Amino acid sequence: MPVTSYLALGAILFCLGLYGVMTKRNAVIVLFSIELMLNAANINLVAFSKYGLYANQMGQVFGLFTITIAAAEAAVGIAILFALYQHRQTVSVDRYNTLKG
Amino acid sequence: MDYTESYVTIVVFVLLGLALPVVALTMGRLLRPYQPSAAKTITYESGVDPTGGGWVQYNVRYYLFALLFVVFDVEAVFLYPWAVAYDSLRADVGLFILVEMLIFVFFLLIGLLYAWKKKVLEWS
Amino acid sequence: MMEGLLQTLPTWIIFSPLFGVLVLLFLPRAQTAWLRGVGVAATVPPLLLAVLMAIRFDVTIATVQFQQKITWFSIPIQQGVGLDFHYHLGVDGLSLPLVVLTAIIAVLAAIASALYIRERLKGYFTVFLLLEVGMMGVFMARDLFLFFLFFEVTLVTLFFLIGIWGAVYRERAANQFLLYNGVGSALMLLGFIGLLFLFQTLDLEQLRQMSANPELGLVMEQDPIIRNLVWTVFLALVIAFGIKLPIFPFHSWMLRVHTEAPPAVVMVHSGVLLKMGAYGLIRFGVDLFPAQVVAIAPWLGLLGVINILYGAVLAFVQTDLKRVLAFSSVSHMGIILLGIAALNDIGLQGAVFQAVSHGFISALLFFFIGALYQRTRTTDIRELGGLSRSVPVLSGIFLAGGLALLGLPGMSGFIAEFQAFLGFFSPFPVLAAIGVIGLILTAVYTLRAVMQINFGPISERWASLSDLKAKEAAPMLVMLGLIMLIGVWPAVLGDPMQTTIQTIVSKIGG
Amino acid sequence: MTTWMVLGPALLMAVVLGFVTYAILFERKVLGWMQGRIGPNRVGPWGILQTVADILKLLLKEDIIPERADRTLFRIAPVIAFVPSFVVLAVIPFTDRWLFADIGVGLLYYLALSSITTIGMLAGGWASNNKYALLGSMRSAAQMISYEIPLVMSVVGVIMAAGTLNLVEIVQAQEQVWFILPQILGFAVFFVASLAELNRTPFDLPEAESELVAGYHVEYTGFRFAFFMLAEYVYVFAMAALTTVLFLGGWNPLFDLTFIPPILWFILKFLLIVFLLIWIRGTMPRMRVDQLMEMGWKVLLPLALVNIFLSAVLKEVPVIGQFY
Amino acid sequence: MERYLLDYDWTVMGPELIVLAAAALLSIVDLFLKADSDRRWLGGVGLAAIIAAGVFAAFQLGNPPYEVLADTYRVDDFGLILKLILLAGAALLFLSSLSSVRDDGIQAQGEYYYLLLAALLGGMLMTASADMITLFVGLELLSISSYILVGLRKRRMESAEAAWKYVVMGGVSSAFILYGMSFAYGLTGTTNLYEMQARLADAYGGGYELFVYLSLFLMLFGFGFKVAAAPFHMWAPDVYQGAATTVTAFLSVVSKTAAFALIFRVVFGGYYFLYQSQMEEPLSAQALLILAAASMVVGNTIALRQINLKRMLAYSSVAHAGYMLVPLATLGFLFESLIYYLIAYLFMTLGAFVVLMLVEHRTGAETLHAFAGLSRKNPLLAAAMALFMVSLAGIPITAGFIGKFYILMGAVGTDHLWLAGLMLVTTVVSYYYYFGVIRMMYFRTPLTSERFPLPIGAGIVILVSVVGTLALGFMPQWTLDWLATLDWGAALIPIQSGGG
Repeated sequence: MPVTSYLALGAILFCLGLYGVMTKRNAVIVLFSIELMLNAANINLVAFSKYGLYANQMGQVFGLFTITIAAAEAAVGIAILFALYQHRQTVSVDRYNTLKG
Repeated sequence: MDYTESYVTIVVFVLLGLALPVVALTMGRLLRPYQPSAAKTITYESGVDPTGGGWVQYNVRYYLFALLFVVFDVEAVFLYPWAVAYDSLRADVGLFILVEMLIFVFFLLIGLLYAWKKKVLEWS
Repeated sequence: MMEGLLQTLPTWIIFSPLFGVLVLLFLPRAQTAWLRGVGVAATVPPLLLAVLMAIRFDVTIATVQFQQKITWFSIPIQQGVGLDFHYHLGVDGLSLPLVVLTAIIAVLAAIASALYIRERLKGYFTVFLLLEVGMMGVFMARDLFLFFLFFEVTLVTLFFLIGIWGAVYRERAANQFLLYNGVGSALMLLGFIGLLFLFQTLDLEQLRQMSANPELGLVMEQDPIIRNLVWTVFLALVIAFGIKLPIFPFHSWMLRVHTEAPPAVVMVHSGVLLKMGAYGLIRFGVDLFPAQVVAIAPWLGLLGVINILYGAVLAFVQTDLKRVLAFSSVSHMGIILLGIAALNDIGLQGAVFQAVSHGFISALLFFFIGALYQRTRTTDIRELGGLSRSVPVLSGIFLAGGLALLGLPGMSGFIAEFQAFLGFFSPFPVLAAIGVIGLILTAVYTLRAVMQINFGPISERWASLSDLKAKEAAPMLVMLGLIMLIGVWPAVLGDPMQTTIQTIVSKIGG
Repeated sequence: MTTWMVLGPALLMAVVLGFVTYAILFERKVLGWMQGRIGPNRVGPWGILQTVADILKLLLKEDIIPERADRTLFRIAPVIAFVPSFVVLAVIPFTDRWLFADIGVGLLYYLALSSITTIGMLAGGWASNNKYALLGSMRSAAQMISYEIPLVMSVVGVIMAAGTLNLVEIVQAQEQVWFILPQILGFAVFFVASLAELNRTPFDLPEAESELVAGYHVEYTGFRFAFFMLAEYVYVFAMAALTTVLFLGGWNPLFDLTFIPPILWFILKFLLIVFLLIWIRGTMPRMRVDQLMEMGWKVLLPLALVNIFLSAVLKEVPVIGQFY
Repeated sequence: MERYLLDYDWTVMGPELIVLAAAALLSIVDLFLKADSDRRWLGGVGLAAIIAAGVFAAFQLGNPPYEVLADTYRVDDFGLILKLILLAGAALLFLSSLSSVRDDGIQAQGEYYYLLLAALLGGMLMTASADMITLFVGLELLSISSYILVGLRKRRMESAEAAWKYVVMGGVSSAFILYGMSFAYGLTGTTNLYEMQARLADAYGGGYELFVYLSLFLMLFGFGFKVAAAPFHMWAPDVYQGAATTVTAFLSVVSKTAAFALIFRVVFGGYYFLYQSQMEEPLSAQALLILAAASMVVGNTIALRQINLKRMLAYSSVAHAGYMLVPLATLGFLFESLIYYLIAYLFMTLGAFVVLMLVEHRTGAETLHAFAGLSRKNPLLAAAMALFMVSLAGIPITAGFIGKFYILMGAVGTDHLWLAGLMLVTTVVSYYYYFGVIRMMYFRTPLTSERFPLPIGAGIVILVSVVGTLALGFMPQWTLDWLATLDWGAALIPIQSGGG
C-alpha cells in the first residue's frame, strides 16, 4: 500500500516542523518550520487524493488552497518579524520576552 | 508518447545536466594549477582591502518585492487552470466565468494599488 | 384601592425603598443633611407597610397570605413543556416576624447611619436601601430562583458597605465576606438546581407538596441515584445556610465583618442577615426535607452546643468590645440551632424567638457601639472605664442591653432561650445540659464587659464626653422597649407564628 | 528505455553547446558590426575558434575559493544555476516528431523550472562571503522575480486561445494564425520580460562589470564562472525556442510554403529571435535599477493583466473571436 | 450536471458580499485620501455595511437550510445566529472605535477598519461553511487578519511581540487543523462535512477507528488553540496584552465565537456519527469535557494573580471558553445555552473592554491601579464596569448569571455533576478577581480627581452593553422564546438533495 509511505513522510515532516517550532531559537527557522508543518499536511492531502479510500481530485484542490494560505501566513510572519527586529535588533526568540506573567 | 516515458526522459535530462558540470570540473581539476596563497583568497572589493564582514543588513524592500512576487505567483497558479478550462466553461455559463476571475484579479489589484500608493514599488 | 394595595403588599414593601434611591440619585452630593433625611425617610414606608401587613395577618390560618404570583420566564424543554420560574411572593407565620424585624431594624440602622457615617453619604444610602430591598425580598420570596436573586443582592450590597465605609481592615473583611458567602451561594445554587431536577419546579408551594408526598420516601429507598441527589441537595443547602448563620467552623468571616464594618451596618448584618441563615435552615431544611433533618438532628444539636460554648468562651477573652459582641452572636446563633435541632414546636418557636430577639438586642448594642465610638474613638475594653460617670444615659443603656443579652427574665432573650432549651431538652437532655453551661458563661462575659466599661476608675480622657442626644437615645429606647415588650408579652410574637410552626413540625412527625 | 532516450538528450546537449559556442561568437561579431568595428577575428579564420579558446582558458584557470566562503554551497551554486536551464529543454517540441518529453503541462513545467536558477544565483552570492556579491545577487534575484510575474501572466492569453498547457498542442493551435498577431500585447510583454529574465541588456544590471563589482559571480573563477555564463546562454536558447513555440507558430509554415521542412522553419524563427536579442543588446542603453523595478511592476504587470481580459473579451467578438 | 453560482439564489450570500464590498471599497478609498485626513468616516461606512449585512442575515432566519456553491456554503439557523452575533460584536466595536481609535496609538487607521472587516468576513465564512475547504479558508482569513491587527501598533514593542507569538501559535494550530483535515479527507474522499458523516461512520466500522480518532484529535488540538482553551491558552495573555484594546476586544469576542462555530461544525457536522450511535460517552465528548474543565480551572486560578487588566481579562476569557465548552461536551441544552451564553458574553465582555479602553486612554495604564477611584471620577462608567464585572462573575439579575444557570442546568441534567460542581467552585474563585476591579473602583481613592468625559461612540456601546446585560438577566423570556423557535436540528443533518 503505497499510501503509508506518503503518510510516513508527511508525519516525519510534520514532527520535524513541530520540533523546529518548539526548540529553535532563530525566529526565521521557527517560521519555516511552520511552513514545513503546513506542507506536510499538503503531502498528506495529495497522497490521499491519489491513494485514499475514495480517491478523487478534491485533495489536490484543497492542496492548492492551502498552498496559497501558507504563503500568505509566511508573508505576514516575516513582516511581523521585521517589525520586531526594528525594536530588538535580534532574531533570537529568547529575547522577545517583554510580555510576561 | 505516454506519461511515464516523458518523465523518464526528463529524468535523463536532469542526469545529463548534472553530469556535464561534474565531468567538466573534474577535467578541469586535472588540468588546472593549484597554488593557493593568502592574497588570492581574500575577498575581492575592487582591489582595496576588504572591510566589514561578509554580510550586509538587508533592506526591507527586498522582502516587499518577494512578498509581491509570492502574491502574484499564487494568483498565476489560479489563473492557469482557469485559462485552460476557459473555453469549455464559457460554453456552459458564458461571460460569468470572466466576471468571476475579474473579481479575483480585482482584489489582487487592490493589493498592487496599495503597494503602489505606499511607495513600495520605488527603489529609493 | 385598599384591596389592591393589600394584595400587592409584599411588592410594595420590597420595592418602596427604591423611591428613596431615586430621590437620592438626584440630590447633589454636598447636601448632606438632605441626604441623611431622605435616607432615613425612605426606610419608613416599608415599616409602615410591614406593620399594616402584621395587623392584617390572619393568625389562624396556616397557608401563605398576601400572595403574588406572576410568571417570569420559562425555559422550554420540549414542545409546550418548560421549566417555569415565577415572581412569587408571600408571607406566612415564619416570615412575618422576620419581615417586621427587618423593617424596624432598617429604620433604626438608617438613623444610626445618619448619625455616625461621615463620608460619601449618597452612595452609602443608595446601597443601604438596595440592601433593604434584598433583605425584604429574601424573606418574602416563594420561588427559589427569586430567593436566590435577592440573596445575591444582599451579598453584593453588603460587600460595598463593608468595603467602602468600614474600618482599617475593611478590604480584607469584604474579601473574606465575599469568599465565604460566595461559596455559600454557590452551594445554594447547586442545591436549587438539584431541586429543579428532582421536582421540575422551583416554586416553594409545589416543592412543599412534592416533598411531603410519601411516595418520595419510597422512591428514595429504591433508587440510589435519587437518594444521593436528595441528600446532596439537602447537605448543600444546610452547609450554605450554615455558612450564613454561622455555624462553627464557618464563622471567621462573620467575626471580621463585625469588627471592621461600620456599626450601623453591623446592626443590619447581625440583626437581620445572620437570621437569613436561620430562616433558610428552617424554610428549606426542615420544611422541605423533614426526614433528612431528623436524621442529622443530633449533629445539628451538637454543632449548636459547640457554637454556644465556643462563642461564650472566646467572648470572655476578648479585649475589643466589638469582638466580644461578635463571639456572643456566634454563641446566640447556636441557640437557634438548638431550637431547630429540637424538632418540636417549642424548640422551633424558641429558635424564631431567638432570631427576632437577638436581632433587636444586637441592633441595640451596636447602635450603642456607634455612639460610643463616635465619642471615644475606641472600643477597647481595657482603655474604657467609668463611663457611668461621664455619660450616664449611654452607659445605662449599655447596661440594659447587656442584661438583655444574657437573658434576664423580663427581656425577650430569656423567653427565647427558655423555649429553645425546653424544646431541646426532650430529645437531647445531655447536650442541653452542656448547653446551659454556655448560658452561664454568657452572663460571665457580659457582666465583665459591662462592669469594665461602665464602672471602674474613670480615666481622664472620658471625663468630658457628651452624653446621648435625644435623636440617639430615642431609637435605642425604642429597641429596648420592644425587647421588653416581647419579654413580658411573648404572645405578640408567638401567636402569628404558631400555626405555621405547627404545620412545619407536623411534617416532621408524619 | 531505448537507447534513443539517452542518446537523444546527449545529442541535444551537444547541439546546445555548439549553439552556445557560436552564439557567443555571433553576438560579439554582430555587436562589433553594430558598433562599427569588426569583433574577434584572430583566433581561427574569421574568429571562429574564439569561443573555444575562451573555454579552454577558463578550464585551465586556477580555481580559487575565498577563505571564509561556504564551500559546499559555493560549489553547488553554478550547478543549481545551470541544471534547470538544460532540463527545461526537454519539453520544447522542435517539430511534431522531434520532441523529447510530451507532458500535459509543458508550459507550466518550463516556467516553474526556470525559477530555480534564481536560487542558484542567490546561493552563489551568499556563499561568496563578499558583501558586494551578496548585494548583487539580491538585486538580480529581485529583478528576476519581478519580471517572472509578467512573464507568467503574459502567456495566459496564449493558454486561453489554445486551451491547453501542452506545447505541442499550442503549436498545433497556431496552424491558421500565429499567436503573435492576436496576442500582440502579450508578445510584447513576454519579450520584454524574457529580456529581463535572461539578464540581457537593457536589463543586465546584475552582470555589468562596472556595477557592484560584477555582481554575484565576482568571486567565481575558472570553469565555475563559465557555468554561470553557460547557463545564461542555454537560457537564451531555451527562451528563444519557447518564444518561437508560443508566439511564432513553432514549426508551422508561413503562407503555406510547405516545401521548406518544419525543422527549418523552426530554426529560422528561432534564429530570428536570437538575432533580435542581440540587436537589442547593441542598440539600447542599460536601465537603472529603480526604473527597472518600477517598469516591471507598474507597467508590465498591468499590461499583462489587461491582455488577459482583452483576450477574453475579444473571444466574444464574432469573426476574430475564433483566433482567441 | 454542474450547478453554477447563477443557478442559486444569490442573496443568501448577501451578508458576506456586503462586507467584502465594503472592505474593498474602504481599502481603495483609504489609499486615495490624504495622509492626515480624518478617517473616521471610513469607520462609519464600515459600520453601515455591517448593519446592512446584519439585516440581510436576520431576514434569512427561519428558512430551511440552504446550500450554494457546490454545497460549500450553507445557510442554516445555527450559522445565522452565530453570524448575527459576530456582526453585532463587530458593529459595537466599530462604534466604539469611531471616537477613540486615534488614542489607541494606532497610526494606520484606514487599515485598521478594513482589516477588521476582513477578519469579520473570515469569521462569517466560518459560520456559514459546510465544507472543510471553506472552513479552513475562513479560519485563515480571520487568523491572518488578526495577526496583522495585533501588530498594527508597530511602534510599540509589545504589539510586535504579541503579534509574533500569535503568528507562531496560530500557524502551528492551523497546521494541526489542516493535518487533521487531511486525514478526514483521506478517510472519506470528500471535504463536505455533511457527506462525511455517513462515510466516516463506514470508515469507523471498517477498521479505521484509529485514523478517525487521530483526525478528530488533531483537529481538536488546533481548535483548542483557536478558542483559547487550556492547555492551549498560552498565547492568549500575551496577545491580549500586546494588542490595542479594541483589537483585544475583537479577539476575545468575535474570534472566539467564530472558533465555536468551527468546533460545532466539525464535531457535530462531520463527526456526528459518534453521537448517533449508542455509545455512552464518545471520546470527543470526553475530550471536550477535559478541555472545559481545564480551562475553567486554569483560567480562573491564574487570573487571580494578574495585575494587568488585559491579562486578567484574557485569563477570564479562557475560563469563559471553558464554560461555553460545557454544553458542547455534555449536550445538555446544547444550542440554547451555548447561544445564550455567547450573546451574554458578547455584551459583558465588549462592555468591559470598552470601559478598559477609555480608562487606558485617560490614565495611560492598563493595570488595575488605573481603575482606582473610578467611582469618583466618572460614576456612570464605574457603575457600568461594576455591572459587567458582576455579570462576568455570574451574580443574578445579569445575563452572565442566567447564562451560567442555563449551562449548569444542562450539566446537571445530563448527569455531569462533577462538572457542575467544578463550574461553581471556579465561579466562586473568579469572584475574587472580578470584585477586585470593583474594589479598585469604589474602595480606593483616585490619583487625580478630575472627571473624565465619555466619548459618544464608546458611550453608546457601553449603554447598549449595559442594557443587553440587564435585559438578558431580567427578562430572559423573550430571548428564550426566540431561541426556541429556531430550527437547531437542521444544523446537524445533511440537506436532502434532489430538489431544484
